[in-house]
This record gives sequence, C-alpha cells and structure tokens, in this order.
Amino acid sequence: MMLEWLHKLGLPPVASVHGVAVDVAQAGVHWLMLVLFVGWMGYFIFVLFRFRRSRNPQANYQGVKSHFSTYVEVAVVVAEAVLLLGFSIPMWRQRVEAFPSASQATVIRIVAEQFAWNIHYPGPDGIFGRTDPKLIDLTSNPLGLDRNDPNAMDDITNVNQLHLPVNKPVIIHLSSKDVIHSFGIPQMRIKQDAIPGMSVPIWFTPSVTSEEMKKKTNDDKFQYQIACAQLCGLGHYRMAGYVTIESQEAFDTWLDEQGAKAQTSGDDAFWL
Amino acid sequence: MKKNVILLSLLGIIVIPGIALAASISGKVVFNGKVPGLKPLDMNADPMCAAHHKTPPMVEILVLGDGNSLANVFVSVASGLPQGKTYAAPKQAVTIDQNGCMYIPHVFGVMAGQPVVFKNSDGIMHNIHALPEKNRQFNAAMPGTLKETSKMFDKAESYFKIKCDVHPWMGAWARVMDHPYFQVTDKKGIFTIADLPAGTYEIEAWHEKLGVQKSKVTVGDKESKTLNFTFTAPSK
Amino acid sequence: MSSGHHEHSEQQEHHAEPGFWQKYVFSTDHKVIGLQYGFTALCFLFFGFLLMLLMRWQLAFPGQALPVIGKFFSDSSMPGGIMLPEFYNSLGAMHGTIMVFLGVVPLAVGAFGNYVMPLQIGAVDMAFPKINMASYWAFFVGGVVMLVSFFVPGGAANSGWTSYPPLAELATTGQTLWLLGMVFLITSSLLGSVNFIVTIIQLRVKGLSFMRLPFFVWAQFVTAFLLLLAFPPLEAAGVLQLMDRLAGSSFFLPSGLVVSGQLMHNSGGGTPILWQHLFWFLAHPEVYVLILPALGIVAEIIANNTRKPLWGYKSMVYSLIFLGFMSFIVWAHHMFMTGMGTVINAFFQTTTMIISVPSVIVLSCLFLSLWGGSIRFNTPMLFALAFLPMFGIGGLTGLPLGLTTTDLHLHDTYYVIGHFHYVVAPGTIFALFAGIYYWFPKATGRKMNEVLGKLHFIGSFIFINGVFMPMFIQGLAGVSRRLFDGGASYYHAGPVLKLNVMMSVSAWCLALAQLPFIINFFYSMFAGEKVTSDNPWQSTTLEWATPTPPPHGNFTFTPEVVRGPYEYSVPGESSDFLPQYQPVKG
Amino acid sequence: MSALEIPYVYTPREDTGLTNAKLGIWLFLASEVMLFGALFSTYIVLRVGAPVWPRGASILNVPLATLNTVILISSSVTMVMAWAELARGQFKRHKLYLALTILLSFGFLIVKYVEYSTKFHHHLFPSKSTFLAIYFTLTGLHGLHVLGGIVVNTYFLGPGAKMWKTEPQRFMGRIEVAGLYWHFVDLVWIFLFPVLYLL
Amino acid sequence: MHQEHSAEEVQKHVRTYLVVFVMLLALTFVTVAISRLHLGVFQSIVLALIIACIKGSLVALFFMHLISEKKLIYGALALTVAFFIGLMFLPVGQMITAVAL
Repeated sequence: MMLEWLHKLGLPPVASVHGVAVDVAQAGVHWLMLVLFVGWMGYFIFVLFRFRRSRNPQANYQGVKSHFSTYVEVAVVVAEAVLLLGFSIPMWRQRVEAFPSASQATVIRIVAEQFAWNIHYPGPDGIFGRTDPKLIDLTSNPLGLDRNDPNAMDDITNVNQLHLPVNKPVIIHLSSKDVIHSFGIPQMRIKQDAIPGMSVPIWFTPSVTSEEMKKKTNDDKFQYQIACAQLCGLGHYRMAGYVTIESQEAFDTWLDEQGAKAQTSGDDAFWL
Repeated sequence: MKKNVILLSLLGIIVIPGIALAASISGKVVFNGKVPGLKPLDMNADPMCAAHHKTPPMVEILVLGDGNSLANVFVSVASGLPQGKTYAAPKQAVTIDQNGCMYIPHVFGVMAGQPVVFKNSDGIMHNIHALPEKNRQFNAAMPGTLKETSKMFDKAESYFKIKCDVHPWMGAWARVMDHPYFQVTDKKGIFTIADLPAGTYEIEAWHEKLGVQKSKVTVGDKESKTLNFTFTAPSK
Repeated sequence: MSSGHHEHSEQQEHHAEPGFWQKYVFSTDHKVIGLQYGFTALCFLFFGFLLMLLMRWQLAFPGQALPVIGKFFSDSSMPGGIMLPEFYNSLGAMHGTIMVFLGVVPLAVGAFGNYVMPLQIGAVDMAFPKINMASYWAFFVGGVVMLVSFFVPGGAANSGWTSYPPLAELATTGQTLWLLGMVFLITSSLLGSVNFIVTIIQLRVKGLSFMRLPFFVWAQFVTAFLLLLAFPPLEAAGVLQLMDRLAGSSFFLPSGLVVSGQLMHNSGGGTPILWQHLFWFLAHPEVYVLILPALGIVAEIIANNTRKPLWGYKSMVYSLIFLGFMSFIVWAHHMFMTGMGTVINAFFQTTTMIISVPSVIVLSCLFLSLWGGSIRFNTPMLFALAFLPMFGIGGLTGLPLGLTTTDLHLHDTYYVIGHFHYVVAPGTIFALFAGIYYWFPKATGRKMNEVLGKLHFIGSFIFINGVFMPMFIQGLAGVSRRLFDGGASYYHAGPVLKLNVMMSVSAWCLALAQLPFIINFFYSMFAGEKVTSDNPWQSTTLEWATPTPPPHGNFTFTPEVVRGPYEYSVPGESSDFLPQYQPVKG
Repeated sequence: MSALEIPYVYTPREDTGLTNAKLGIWLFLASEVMLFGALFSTYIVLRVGAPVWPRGASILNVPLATLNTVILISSSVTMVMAWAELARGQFKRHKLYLALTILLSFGFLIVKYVEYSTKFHHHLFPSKSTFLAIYFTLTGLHGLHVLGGIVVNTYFLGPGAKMWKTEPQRFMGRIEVAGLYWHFVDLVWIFLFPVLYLL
Repeated sequence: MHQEHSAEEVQKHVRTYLVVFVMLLALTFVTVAISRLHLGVFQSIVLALIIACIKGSLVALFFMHLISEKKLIYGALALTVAFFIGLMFLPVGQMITAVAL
C-alpha cells in the first residue's frame, strides 16, 4: 500500500530486478517514518490542546511517569536494525560483491565527460580495446581508442545512446575523463558516481523494455534516461543519456548496425 | 612614444584607403588525392540536434566543392606588411551562428579588439568554450532562450579551438589577427586578399587537418596576382 | 572575584569611559561581540535568502527573463535578465556556503553562544575577551572575502558548497577566494571554540556543577568541541586545494584528465575522493553544529513556557554528548555512491543508524516535556513548538538516506535537499527566531511585538512547508539536485515539474512573511514595550539575574547557584519558578 | 578599555586544577593535532594509492634535515630551560635561554630556506609529483608554525617581559603556554622527519 | 594557588630535561642509521614510526609535562586521539576496500 502511495507521489515505475527489493525497503522505511510521525503529531496536538495555560494553569512538576516513550524508542531501534541488517547491508553486499560472471552479462564501459556519456561496447570479441587519453579527439575519437590495437578493431562507441538487452545482467565499468559525474537511471534504482582516475563497476538487470514501459505508462514519449546526479559544471542540468531497453534480438541487430557503421566509414586512419 | 604610435595608426587608417591602393592577391585552394569516405556526425547524443537535420551532416574536417576545391582554409598574409604599422579593428562584429548543433562558419578570423557575436539559432543550450593560449579562455553557456552574446579577443593569436561541451562534436577554429589581410575559403576554394599596399608578401594557407603551406608573392601598385594552393593528404 | 569586584569595575568606568570604537566596534565585551555576530549573521542570512529567491525564479520559469530586477545584473550573470547556468551554479554554491558558514553558525554559536552562554554560567565575560574579538573580526573578513568573490571575473565559486574537485579546481578565481574566505572562517571558529570550552569549564560560578548547566550551555559546549576538532581537517583540505590551484600540485587530481578534449599536464597521483573525506569529516559534525544550539534554545524556551522542568534532562545531556561523539564517524554516508566496499559501507550505515537513536531521544524528551505543562503560547514558544515536528520531519527523512538500499534511489536528489532544509530551515532557523524573540528583552530592555510576531510565525510556518514539502515528492521521482532548469530536461521529472512553480511562489511569499519580523525587530528596538522586570519571562536561569541590558561585567552581585536549571512549579512553593541563584530558604 | 577581573587567569581553578590559558593552549593543540592529522592522513592515502613512491632520501637532503632535527630538539630544551629558570626566579638566565631558543628557531628556518632553494634550483616544485607536493605543504605549514613561535617568543623576550615585574605568576604561565606550543612544533617535526625524509 | 617551585624540584626537572635531550639526540641518529640499512619497506616504516612515537612521547611527557597533567587535559586529548585515529584510518580504509579498480 505504501508503495502505491509513493508511486502516486512520483516514484517512477521500477524496471530492474533488484529495484523491486529497493522499493520494498523504501516502503518499509516510509512506513516507519509515517507511523512515528503520525504518532508524534497525534500526541503533540493533544498535548497542546490539553495542557494549554487556560485549561491547565498549574503545571505538574513530575510530568510523564509512564515508560511508554522508552518502549517506542526500543521499537524504533528494532525497526532500524531490521531495515539495516535485513535489507540494507545484504543488499549492498549483493550490489558490490555478487557480480554476475562477465560471460553471462552485457559488459560495457561508460566514460563520462562534461557533458556527455561515452558508451563503449567491446564488440564481438568481448574485449575492450586499449585507450589512451593522448589519443582523444572529441569529433572522431572521444574515448581515445587506440585503433592499432587489434582488440579495438571491433569496438563500438557512441555518445549518450545506451542500448541494453532485457532480462540479462549488465555490468558497467564507470569512469570519467574530467570531473565527478554521477550515473543514475531512476527507474533502474541505480546510482553511482563516475570518478576520474577510478573505474567503478556496477551491475543491474533491466526487466522492462522501453516498449513495454510505453504501454505500461500509457505514454508514447516514455524514455529511460541516464541522469547526471553530481554537479559537474554549467551543463550538468542537461547531461542526459538515452537508454533503450530492448529484446536480445533487437539489441543484437542494433549492435550489428553500429558495428557496420563503424567499419564502413573512415577508410583512412588519417581522417579518423 | 605611445602617442606617436597612436598618431601613426590614426594616420594609417586615414591614409591607407586613399593612397596605397588596391593591390590584391587571389586564388583557389584545391585538395589533391583520394577523397576519404568520411563519417557523418552522429548527433543521436542529443535528439534535439538530430531532429534539425534530415540527413546527418558530414564531419567538417574536409569540406570539398566541385573539382575538389577545398573550403575552410584560412589564407592570410604571414609577413611582408610594413613594419610597425598597426591596424584598427573594425567595429562591425564577426558573427558565428550555432545552428543545427554546428558552428557556422567552421573556421573564422577576427581582429584583435573586434567583437565576435555568437548567435544561438537552435534554441537549445550550447556553451562556447574558447581555448586560446594568449587570450583569456572563457566558457560561457548560452541557454536556449539567450539568442546572442558578444565576446572579444584582445591579443593576436594563432589558431585555436572553440567548442561546445554539451555537444562534443561541435568545434570551430578561430584565429585572432593583428591586420585585416586574411580570408577563409568557401566551398569553391576561392580567396581574395585585397587592398594591399605594393610589396612582397608571404601568404599562408592553413587547414585544420592538412597543415600549413606558405608561398611568396610580389605585387605592385594596383596589381592583382593569382596564387593557388594544393593540399594533399600525407601518404601512410 | 570578590564583592569588591564590581566597585572596582565601576571605578574603572568612571575614569575611563571607553570611546565609541572600543565600546561598539572593537569591543571585548562578549555581549557586544554577540550582538555584532548577530547583526552580521542576520544580514548574511538575509543575503543568502535573496540568492535563493533568484534561483527559484529560474527553477519556476527556466530561461525566462527576470522582470524588473533582471536588468540590474551584469551580462556575465544575467544578460537581458536571463540567468546563465554558471551564475545559477554560483548562486547555489554561495547560498549553501553563506547560509551555513556565514548565517546559521555565526548566529547560533557566535551570537547566541556569545551573548547568552556566559550570562547563563554567571561569568563576567568570556575567558579570553581579546581572542573573542579576534574571532569576530576573522569571521567578518571571511565574510567580506566571500562577498567580494561575486565581483571577480568568472563570478563567485560555482562548484557547489561542497567544492568537490576536480570541478572546483577547474573553476574560476571565485573558487580561490572561497577557499581563502573559508580559511578565515575556520580560524574564527577555532578561536571561538577554544574560548567557549575554556569559559564553560573554568568560569562557571560556584555551585553550578555540570549537571546544573542549562541545556543551552551543554549544547554550546558539545558544539564547541565539534568545531574544535572537526574544522582543522577542512582547513587542511582547503590548503591542499589552494596548493592545487595556485602551486599546480595534484592532491585531488589523478593523471590523464582530459578537460574539454584537452589533456591536462598535471603530475597526477591524487584522488578526488580524498577531498570528500576531509570535507565531510568537518561537514557532517557541522550539521550538528547547526542543530545542537537550536535544540538548546528550544529546550530553554519549552521549559520556561511549559512552567515545568525538562523531562529527562540527564538523558538529554548524555544523548547530546553521544551525538557529538558519533557525529565524527558517520561522515562517509555522504559518499555512499563513490564505490564503497561492503565493510566500510556497513560501518558507516550502522553508525548512521546509531546516531539516529540519541536524536530520537532528545526529540522525544522535548515532546514529553510538554506533558503536564501549563503551556503559554507566546511567539518564542510558537517557534520553539513548530521546531519539534519540523525537526522531526528532517530527522525522519534522514532514515531512507542513511540506508544505502533506499539511498540508491534518493542519493543526490531533491529528497536530500528537502531533508537537510527541514533540519536547518524550519528546524534551526525557527529555533533561532524563537531565540531572538526570547532574549530580545534581555538585550534591549524592550519586548518584541506579539501581534507582528505571531503574524511572522504563521506566514513563515505555512510557506516554509510550501517550499520544502514538495521537494520530497520531486526527490522520490528521482529529480537530481542542482539542476539549472529544475529538471525540465528529464522525462522522469515531467510529472513533478509543475511543483517548481508552487515552491517558488511559496518562497517569495516566505520572503513577504519576513517583513513583519524586520519591522518588528527595528520598531521594538526603539519603541517596543519596555520590560518592567529584569526577568520578564519569569525564568530560572542566570541570564535573567542581570540588569537589563546587562552592563559590562554582567552581574551586580556575585551569583551562587543552589539548584538545577529548570525548577519550575516545584510542589509546595508559592512561586511557580525557583531561580537557580535564589538562596534556599531557611 | 575597562579591564574586568576574569577569574583563574593567575591561579588554577580548584576543581580543574588549571588556569584558563593552560586549558586553552591544550585545546588549541588538540585542534592542531587534527590539522596535521588530516595532512598525515593525506600522506597515507596518497602513498597507498601511488604505484611507486620515492624514498625521501633519494630526493631530499637527509643530513640537512638531521641537522634541523637536532636544532629543533635543542630549541625545545632551551625553551623548557627558559621556563625552569623562571621557576627558580632567575630572570636573566631565563632571558638568555629564551633568546637562544629564538636563535635556534631562526637557524631552523635558515636551513629550511637552503633546502627549499636547492629544490627550486633543481626545478623540484609541488607540481612535479604528489610526494613533492605533500613535502612542501607539510614542511611549509610547519615552517609557518615555527615563524609563529618566533613571533610569540620574541614578544615575550621584548615588550612582553615587562609583566615579570608586575605579575610574575602570570608571566610564568605565559612562558609555559608558549613553551607548550613550541614543544608541539618540535613534536610535529619529530614525525615529519622520518615520514618525509627517511621512509 | 599555583604550586611553588622549590629550587631542588626545579633542579630535578632540569636533570630530567637533559637526560631526555640526550635520548632524543641518540634516537635521531638511530633512526637515520636504520634508514641507511635499507630494510624492507614495511619494517623500516614500523621501526621509524616506533622511534618517532618514542621521541614524541618523550617530548610530550617531559617537556610538555604531560606526565603530571590534570585529568581534564587527559580527557580532551583522549577525545582528540580517538578522532585522530578515525581520521587516519577510515579514509585509507575506504579507499583500499573500494570496489573501484
């Protein structure tokens, strides 16, 4: 029920496997908050009314004698402990330690920059080509991919267009060229800072395709987006990436297209 | 001393158009060699940009006209101008438009102290990140609702890049001149440098990818000479 | 100190009347310094508030020219009245910095701490009056530096109040001034905190044991320790960032940075995460620096206006100490999204949950103190009462942010903004208003107007919730913070975007609601109702035992404390309050 | 300015056993511990994160630093002797020791100056590596503390010494406080020396 | 009242100071000598820090009279040490255990 309320308030529909558990915890913690707040407020309003000066001219030196508040505090501690030990810590462990094996996942590098997301697919060989910041050219080679590296031959890169197959775990190695950005897809309940000098892996499993989501939300314009969550400069507010979740077949087709595009054009390294 | 310079330059402004008339150098720049199959710009990164173009525009590192005439070559007088002479900057602004998520023109020259107006025809946010070395760098955002903004470069400076960080592919090349004898070739590859005093000049032609070529030419009073440049891609 | 003391000081006053400069500007009197802090901080608070009003225009109507006022701004900030994103970022960064470091802390600690605390412990002044003065002037210089930074090329700091590198290190000159300003502010805080601790420990009058200290003094005591030990790491971090900016070192910069397509030629080897550690090592305790004095003020006012002792005074004190201690080891919950391993993550989550317990205890004690009271609804009490649920909302919404599971969705969204603003704005700032109304008669000899005060309260209460409550909704929708267009670029923000207008209108109404306060403040200072007694609220603590306003040296007698701080409505007594200094009968 | 009689300036408070200044300086030193602590923490983080870390001795001048260590330790001794002589009522000898302390502090700074200028001469700047950056930051900040100590001690040697005639007890307290600060500066160096130069 | 310092008492103090001075000098040379032995990185760090801690303690205990200080000071310093340890180890701990590569 709480989850329905939260969705009504604005919580976007969930679209990843672990996101369901995040929402359960979200609902749980908001229940705790609501109960506490309503309890406090009920008591508060009653007390303000009951013990106003005109009604109660003589204050009582002792005040409350019951131990009810202690029980409440203990209850709060227990609830917090449940949320912490039951949900939060195990969930984090799963996030950062239980990575799916690379062979069963879509593995991608994402390199953030002011103000774009560079997406890097390893191509059919599954190996990312060598990159070198010295080779970066924003028009032709924004990732600084070393074209002489055999592993780089079939690599596919693009800016801001992230395509992922549905129901298959995704591992993203996240880094940044310049300042700290933060990679977040609200519907996936995922967020991670992209920090220069570090490569942080995250993983999730998208469970709803873009098309399904369009039907579900009754909105043809529905669009998954990467939202930058960390102030990264004057263009921070529109550092959006576009995410398409699609069936494995559609994804493969798209990837082939992209690969073909990368192959046919630019026959001479000089012009790349 | 300083006064003298100012006086002299004032004199120059008045005198040049009157007396030292109209020698001119013009010519054509062509590209020679195998024309590479260039990639179109991938503007999917910002759907609003992609929507501007029916077909994706080509990258601008090599813009050719009929007969492989080469556009976007910056042709200027490199040396030979009278020593110590200074040239006043025109009041009229150079205008750069941000249109279809591209800079128009792609290569431009401006005189030190001359205003540069950046227009935003796109109605989406761009930022103008100028990366000169001698002049002060600036990084100015232009939200969609801001239609134009005026900037100025104070010192003469060789070629530097101006780019948009919101749209990584967007780049323009600029050069700040201390004299008015320069032109950027159009798609026909044609340039004309007019109103030169008689003398021997070294003319420089620069292309962002193909480098610099220089050539000497002597013009007499009211004489017009032709000077052509041919750029070739380096062999592997 | 003997009874001969005040004769001595009177003599002094007779033959050496200090001049205007020494009396009001370079004064060493803690009360004058407190008022100086108060006025300066209120000005900064007002200024920081104005920055926010500007931002709210842009958020409600992105890209539209600001009417009338817009044209007074320079082309580098608002050409034609249209705000530029870099100016918006400046406003954001400086709003945060000014509100925290130049507004709330100086008001809560510098002003109330300085004015009230020595009076409450029966001291003649602070332990080091000259250092006290130096502390104010360091603060003042820091503030001036911050203000000046608005006028340098490129504008003021625009990398957030957290100044995360590398962004902050690539930023314009304003950032250098920000760092310099911070060094002054930190120095000021350090001088102040040493002074506070020594004063509280050493200058308590006879009989005033630690467990008889008013809760406000306790709050200042713990706060001073937080400032003393948490601020130096930020000073170190500031020095390191200055080195990076000015000497070209790479403490916070890894190698291979490519900015705008250009490879940077720094030596590398540093890490941006280090800054976050050093920054949050201060900035988390800083949150408690903001909130503890507020709790202190509220406790004083609640005890006074319920006419009964605080419920659970001792457990409140112990909670306070525990809170202070724990606040040093929770900082990395601000950094959950930096790629933390399980163990450290679990550690910081656990400490974060633990620290919520003493907060709940203190808040519960304040709520329970109301039971059985005889509640007077005057203006200070209204603000103090409103503080309780507001701080409650602020505290509760901290829970989903402290648990990484839920934080995964809420991190760096408007939920965070809503959360800490509830703690600080309707929380702390309400408490500070309560304090101003409460102690105004002591400082001026006149009461503030009750009608205007209540008007101020009602307006503020309604509109401040109108500003901040919708932020939780936007946050749940996943709208990131610090967005120049308020989220218009994102699909998922669509359904909650219209709230921006409502929030902005509330903010502007909130500004209007401050007019009664400003009028009241100045009107009452000169023409308010004069108090007939030194103790108009019939309070028990020592500050009310002084003449009104208190002279240099404070007390006209040597106070001695014989009982706890909140002996109201003691059974069998004829009066409903027994001041701490009133001798025991018989 | 009408002087107030602030208690426990001269004599310790009974329950705490401390004068205001004594408590104050220790609190100040506590904050200094956190300041240098943050910088040492920075050192650890940088070093752990670095693929290679140079041995200090390969870049820095260990003999000079050892000399400086000896100078600073000696100055600490002269400082504590200055206080001890005051406690014995030997004001002249106190002045001698205090002067010696100041002299040694200047010696320390001169050696530091020599060290810095050779570094600059060889183009070893903070921008060169994080090791040099933390070296310059730590020693620079420490040098500023030495400078601060010189200012304080010179004041007590000069104009501040007048207080010995009027309020000897209070003057002794002041010298003790100045001494505590000075020993702390020495103590920081004792850690800086091995951390930067030897490891 | 402030404790009066008798001549013998001070004399005793002075003797301590000189002993400490000699020890500090000796330890300085020991630590330099050890660094010349080129032990393993770990051993040399541990040794150097142990020696530095001894020297630091000597200064704090005897020059700064911490050996006979009041409880209140001990309390304040204990607090400082606790936070100092947190500051020293938590950041580096976080970085070592980070999931980042």
